[in-house]
Amino acid sequence: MSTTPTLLEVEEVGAAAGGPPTSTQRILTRLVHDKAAVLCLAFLLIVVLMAAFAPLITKLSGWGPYEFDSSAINSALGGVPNGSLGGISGEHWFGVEPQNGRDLFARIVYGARVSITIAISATVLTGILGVVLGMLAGFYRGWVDQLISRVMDFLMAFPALIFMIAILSSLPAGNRPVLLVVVISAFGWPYLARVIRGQTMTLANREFVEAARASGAKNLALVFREILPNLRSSIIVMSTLAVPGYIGTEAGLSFLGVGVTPPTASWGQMISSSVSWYSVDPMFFAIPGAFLFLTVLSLTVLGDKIRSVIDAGEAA
Amino acid sequence: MTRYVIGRLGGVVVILLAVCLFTYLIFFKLSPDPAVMICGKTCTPDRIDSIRTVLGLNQPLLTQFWEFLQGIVAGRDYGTAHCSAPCLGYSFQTNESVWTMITARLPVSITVAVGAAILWLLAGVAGGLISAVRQGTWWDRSAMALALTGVSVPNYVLALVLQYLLVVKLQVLPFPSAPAFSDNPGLWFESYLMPWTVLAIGYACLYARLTRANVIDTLAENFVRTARAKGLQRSLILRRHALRPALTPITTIFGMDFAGLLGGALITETVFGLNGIGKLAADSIAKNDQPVIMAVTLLAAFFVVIGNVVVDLVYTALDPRVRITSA
Amino acid sequence: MTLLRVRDVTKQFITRGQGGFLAPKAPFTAVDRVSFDVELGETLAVVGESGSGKSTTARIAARLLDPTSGTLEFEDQDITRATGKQLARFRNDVQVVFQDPFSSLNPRYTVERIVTAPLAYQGISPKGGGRAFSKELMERVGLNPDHSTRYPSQFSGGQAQRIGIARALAVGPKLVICDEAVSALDVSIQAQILELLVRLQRESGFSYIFIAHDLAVVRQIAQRVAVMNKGRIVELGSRDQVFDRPQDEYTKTLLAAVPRINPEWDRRRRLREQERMQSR
Amino acid sequence: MKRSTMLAGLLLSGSLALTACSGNAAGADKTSAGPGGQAATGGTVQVLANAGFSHLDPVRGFDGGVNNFYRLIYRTLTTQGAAPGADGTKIVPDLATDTGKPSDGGKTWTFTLKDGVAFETGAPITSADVKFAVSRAWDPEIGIGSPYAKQIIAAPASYQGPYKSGEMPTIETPDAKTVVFHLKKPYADFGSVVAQNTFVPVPKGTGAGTELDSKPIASGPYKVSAYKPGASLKLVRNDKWDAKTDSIRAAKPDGFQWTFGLDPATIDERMIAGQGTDANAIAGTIQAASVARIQTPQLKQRTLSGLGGCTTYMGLNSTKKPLNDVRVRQAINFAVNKQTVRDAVGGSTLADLATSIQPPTIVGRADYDPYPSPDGKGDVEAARKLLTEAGQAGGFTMTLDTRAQPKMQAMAVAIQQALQPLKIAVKINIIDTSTYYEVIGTPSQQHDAAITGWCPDWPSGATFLPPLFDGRNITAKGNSNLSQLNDPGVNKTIDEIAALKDVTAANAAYGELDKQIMKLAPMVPLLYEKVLMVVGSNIAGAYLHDGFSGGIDLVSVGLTDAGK
Amino acid sequence: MSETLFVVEDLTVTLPTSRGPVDVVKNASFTVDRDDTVGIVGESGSGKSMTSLAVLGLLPGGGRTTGSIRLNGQELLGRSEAELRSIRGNAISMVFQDPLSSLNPYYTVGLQIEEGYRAHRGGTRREARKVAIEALERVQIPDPARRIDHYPHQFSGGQRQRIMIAMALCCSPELLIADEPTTALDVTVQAQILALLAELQAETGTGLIFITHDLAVISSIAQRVLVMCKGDPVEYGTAEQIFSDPQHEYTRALLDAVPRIDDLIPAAEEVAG
Repeated sequence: MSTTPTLLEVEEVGAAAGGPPTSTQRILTRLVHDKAAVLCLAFLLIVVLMAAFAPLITKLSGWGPYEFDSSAINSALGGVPNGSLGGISGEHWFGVEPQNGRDLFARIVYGARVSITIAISATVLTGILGVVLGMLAGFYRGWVDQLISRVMDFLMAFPALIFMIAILSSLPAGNRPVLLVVVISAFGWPYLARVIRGQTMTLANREFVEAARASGAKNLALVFREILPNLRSSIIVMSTLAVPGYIGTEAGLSFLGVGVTPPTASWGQMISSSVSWYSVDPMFFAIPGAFLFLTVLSLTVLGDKIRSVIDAGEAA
Repeated sequence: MTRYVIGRLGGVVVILLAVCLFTYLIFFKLSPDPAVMICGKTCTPDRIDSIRTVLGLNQPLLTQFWEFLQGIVAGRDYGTAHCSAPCLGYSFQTNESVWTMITARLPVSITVAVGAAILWLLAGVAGGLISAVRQGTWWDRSAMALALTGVSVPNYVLALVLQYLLVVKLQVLPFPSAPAFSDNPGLWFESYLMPWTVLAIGYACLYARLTRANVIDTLAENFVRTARAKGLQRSLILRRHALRPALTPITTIFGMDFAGLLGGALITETVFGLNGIGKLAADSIAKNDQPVIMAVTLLAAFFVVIGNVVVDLVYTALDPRVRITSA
Repeated sequence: MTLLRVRDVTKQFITRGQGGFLAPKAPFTAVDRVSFDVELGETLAVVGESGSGKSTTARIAARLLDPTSGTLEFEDQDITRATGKQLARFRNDVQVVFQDPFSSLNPRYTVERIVTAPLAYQGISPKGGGRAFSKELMERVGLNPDHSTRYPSQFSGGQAQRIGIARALAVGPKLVICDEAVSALDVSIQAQILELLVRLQRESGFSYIFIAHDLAVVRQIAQRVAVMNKGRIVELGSRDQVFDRPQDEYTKTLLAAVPRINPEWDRRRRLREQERMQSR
Repeated sequence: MKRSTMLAGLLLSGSLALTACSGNAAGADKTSAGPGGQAATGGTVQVLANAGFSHLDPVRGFDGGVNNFYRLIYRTLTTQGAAPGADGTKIVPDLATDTGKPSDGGKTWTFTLKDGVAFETGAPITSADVKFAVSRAWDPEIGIGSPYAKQIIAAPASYQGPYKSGEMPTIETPDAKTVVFHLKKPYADFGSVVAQNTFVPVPKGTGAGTELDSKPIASGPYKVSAYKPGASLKLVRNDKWDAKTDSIRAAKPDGFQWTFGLDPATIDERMIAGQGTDANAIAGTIQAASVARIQTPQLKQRTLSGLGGCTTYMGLNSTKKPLNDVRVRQAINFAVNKQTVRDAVGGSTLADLATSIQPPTIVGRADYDPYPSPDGKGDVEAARKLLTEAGQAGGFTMTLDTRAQPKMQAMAVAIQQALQPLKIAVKINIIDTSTYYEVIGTPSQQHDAAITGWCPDWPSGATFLPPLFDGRNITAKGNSNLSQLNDPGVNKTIDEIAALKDVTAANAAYGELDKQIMKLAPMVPLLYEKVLMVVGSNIAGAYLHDGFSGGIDLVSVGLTDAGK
Repeated sequence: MSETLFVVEDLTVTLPTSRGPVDVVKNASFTVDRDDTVGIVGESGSGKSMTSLAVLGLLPGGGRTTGSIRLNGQELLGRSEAELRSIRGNAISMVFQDPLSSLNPYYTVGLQIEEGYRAHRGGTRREARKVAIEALERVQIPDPARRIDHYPHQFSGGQRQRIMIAMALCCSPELLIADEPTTALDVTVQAQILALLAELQAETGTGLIFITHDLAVISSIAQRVLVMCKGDPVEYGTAEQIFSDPQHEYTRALLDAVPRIDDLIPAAEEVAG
């Protein structure tokens, strides 16, 4: 057998069969080459910058998010903004809020802060809960799985929206954003955990886990050092898709009046207060509505692109 | 099979009990004293006490819970009045039987859910199928871009936009109300058209994407290659070999989504002012009407859990592999 | 010296249908009273068709599964239920090479991380640092040591299997259990890996339990062969005894079913081959 | 005694909320002529509403929403007039032949029923039915509506209504037509009390439990033909009602059709569009957002407007630091920008700025402004001066309770904004609508300030100032003295006015008491909210009734063209 | 000895990949006679499966084929999809490697056999069912009349492959292409399937292209052998010639690498040493 001709070694010395596993670098490189993704990234960048530098930006624009401008509205007509298009002017770039003349631009900017902070916090919390519990259920099986799965069943059987509203409206206002994050995450994690659980089960059957066990790895090491890195793609994809979901949920809850409390601005709350005004002052509805929609859309598109990049990477 | 069904139903009861207990505890922990709320504006401590006695609020929480459960199964007495099974109590706000309130509103929610479901199934599956078959074409790409957009529109935003455009500006549709079909079929249809559309769009887009992905995956299956190698017509391959495996998992998702909707499309019903379960939920929450909140939550959970079982059974019927092993 | 002693090991799996706690339970015996010994430095092959229980046996021997009954002794110590330090020591002495080279390597880790993982898990720091240690190991299994920072997916199947072998060697084991270690490979690669396995054994003197379904491969590498069928060992003996003078009916059927290259043609080819070698 | 706005939707502000006040507001100033006209007989009036009726059982229901409606199906011993302006709040006989005959120094009141009055069942209405109906007010489960009967009429302490305690011993029915009430103490205005819902006759022996809430027994011109709570209610003519016995109710239409649970914005849209049957529709006050849209001449013609008769105010808890310092409270009174508060509820069309505690509809009210500022925009300088005096120049933090309702929240935000220059940080505490009054009415739970409203049941200070500021009325639960003001001077004046026999003098005295209280600044009067309605183009005979917080008088409204 | 049934000449298959088009089969040529079995052998990635798929125009999306494929002298390349369809499963049938995934799990095996028959022969379901039962009987599925209504997962691996064969043979094809039909099977089952194929071929005279990586299997079944390596047809000849006197270095290396079950000859190592 020592005479094995070199021809048979072609494969052995040949070009690598595949590249390294999908790295963040690679995802980014791919995204940058996608026009739609770049557009989404650009928009999101603007929103994030807006959120991050809200105080600075409103200093430039001249109006704070809570400042009333009675001169911008017509008290005799129920408080409609003066001028066309909801009072858009050099003074108020996006017009003003009816009935109090607060600057819509400032409120959009500050609203971005709230929406994004809540959505990202909820995503992180859901992520931690979903990943850890999902992995434990999928890895340990048996009663751990039974317990976690039943809790998941239970939470998923719950009419989450009804319950979220009910809880939020009965709880004292307290720290609403934190409450929102907790409530959203409490009902959100099972959906991630279910996927993670399934993948963990598959991964736990993969031989590298057994190999690690044979190498002397303890259970927790198997879960967190062997399996977790392999869930990275799913976690990235699900998180990117969760953020828009949670932005939507937060906006929805604020829309239903149980979200952040006034005077704090959030996009959902702005849309909610614009409901009665939509035929008189469509801009009041259109501006926060457009921001919400575009943000959710951008994140969704981006999540979708990342997914396809990762899928392609995994398939290769 | 029977054993399987019984086992599943047992699980259903357990989950519903848990939902029930959890809801009960949460609302009695968080909510203000219902006796005070019933008592109203001109309240005296004596009256509160007597109301508490009638409602059994002076008993330990678990006893109350037990009586609540008994009420559902066997009916119960409130003071002098008897409430026959299934007894979900009386609204603190209107004194109406909660069961009556729910049965009165269920048809609206069902109409909304069924109409929307038909719409999104047709649109979603058809769209996804065409996209899958024409994968990579202009049609496919624009349909999928549209689907992403559709998934991203919050439904209340869409509802308001539609209402503004179609009802206020163009006046092609009436303001949504919930007329009976028998009274005026035309108006019935026009009234529900917007709620259906709003509710359906998100799902339709999701289903289009799902269907497309599933069909594409299925078309890559070995058995489709076998079918081609047998010389079958393309349409037959698509219809018989690709569609059924591709759609079977969608049945599961559909069942769950639909069951979720039967418990009330809260936002859509609220925005359009349709008196369904979802609006009942919103209203009762606003008024802290605990018996109604309890009932609505339970009902919605019931639909979801039962939906789960039905889906599993249907899946068992649809997928022969599962069918035999569970028998 | 007997390295591993397996006595009356039985493994039952409880399979549950759907329906939660009401579902009927059905015990399924995957391994049925299996006993064998592994001597130091020898290669014991376990052959059988799919479902014969050979992989389960391998996993029990590696303490990846716990037997329902029976005992395992390693170096005269009962390790059937060993935990903690004792298990750690066992893990240090017994390593496994798996069937699917890609599935058995964590795709998220570099070769260096993979081959040093056994040490890391056991809290041992590799001699001369991870990089040098892994390069040395890679060299030993015939891999380009410069590739130590690559990921598994950048290697071919045969190379990946070499990584798996390198990992097994990292802790200096006394027993290596190869679970269908060459089954997924093309025949040419298979030959190379077999050659590598033989060479490593010669160099380090450890034992193999070689699980395979391919009798021809087994014949190449094993000193002793255990034939399994339906969870039992139906025949256990030296290689030549089992292959040339099978006692059990099943073994005979199995052997008869193996496709063979026309022996006459093969003989002629060999002769020609020899001539060619000599004329060189 | 009622708070101005009860149960408004959590999700969307209730457009009927403002009308949810009872009380006989007198002398409304600006009731526009609007769609008066002559109503034809026949047709069905459509009513579009956001919130449903609380109760159909007259002894349970007690809010502006039902009070007005009850007159369509129920009759009381006396009732308010049916006319715009002050005539509307005049008490006139209804089932009774007169407004009651007092005796025993006003401690005993005798009423005689008219002939020919009957229930929808055809059974004649007897004094026993009236007695039975009134005695239901003592039932702890049922008698949750108007409290006046229980407060004024003498009864055994243990009496618990007819279903539990049997017949009421203190109301006499010497014959089928006569009913005699014995009061705890003389009550000069008892003729107004018997106009309360409690005095709607109920056939003896009926109405246990929630029976009447779903199936009321009509005595008025209409009866309920179909009722889906929270969804719809249909009234048809009660043929047992005899118009000859009723000088109040025009009852022109053949029926009424309520649609509940409509989104306020949708109601406005429909009313403005006025298509189809919506031409025959009436609804509640429009939303602020719709004000700008009803400025066309055509729509102005269909618009009704008037004061609601309530005061919206911010109570300042005088027991909390630093609000226990009168100067701080006064400073806040100076500082609040009432303009922005008004804009928050919809601007000048929907509210007037409040300066005193009592609204303009109260007889004897003095028009004055103790804490003036230019255009009501707040006088920050004056406020700062007072705060400096009080040693609070550095500002402080206070918690403002408000309801989980957009309008109330908007008002809170406006106040928060107005106090910001004084470095007073207002923390807005949003409380669920259903528990709001429970929380702020519990002194141990209420915070520094709360926004709420008050509507009088009487067009005088008697149902306004004592309940809000009598320090001896502070209770551990259900407290309405939000400032927890317990001022000996105020208490003394309240007692002095109560002793006055002359109603006019008393009213004038209440006007002075208003000033006396406002010196202590226990509250910030914010707004007198107004009613602004659009009716369908085919609506006739519609006017705002001062007795029903500016709601359209339902017994007078009708259609111009009954055939449409 | 027997007439030429099927000719492949200069077959080149090009597949699009992310790195541009790749020739997965380069200029392959071979001939199948009636009653004849041609083995195509090669390691993974040698292009042997692509060759078989190209024959029936079943290449995955975007695959191009050049050269010539002739059945009974008739050119197949460049035929319309409809024409190809009438050939697939009719004149030329295929049996695939993994019988489980190659059968649709949602339908009974009966239906899956019947539909192929009816696509080409028409007829009623009843007739087709009769044919299907007969076909199952021919591949020695016990109790075919009952088993016809079972689903694929209810059969064992070997039985599934028999069903695949029954399906392929129900229209009496002139040429059968078996692509690694025994690779997924246990060695004893493999022996049975090979025996069955041989038996059926003897019965029907069908030409057979047998694709495998297993030289030992080829040696026992094929009359002629095409050895492929990375798309290149490195050697083509009679089985005897390939196995006893391989010309190409690759073939020789391959034959050397095959482990022998019969220790008739000492291991190469010893010979060399």
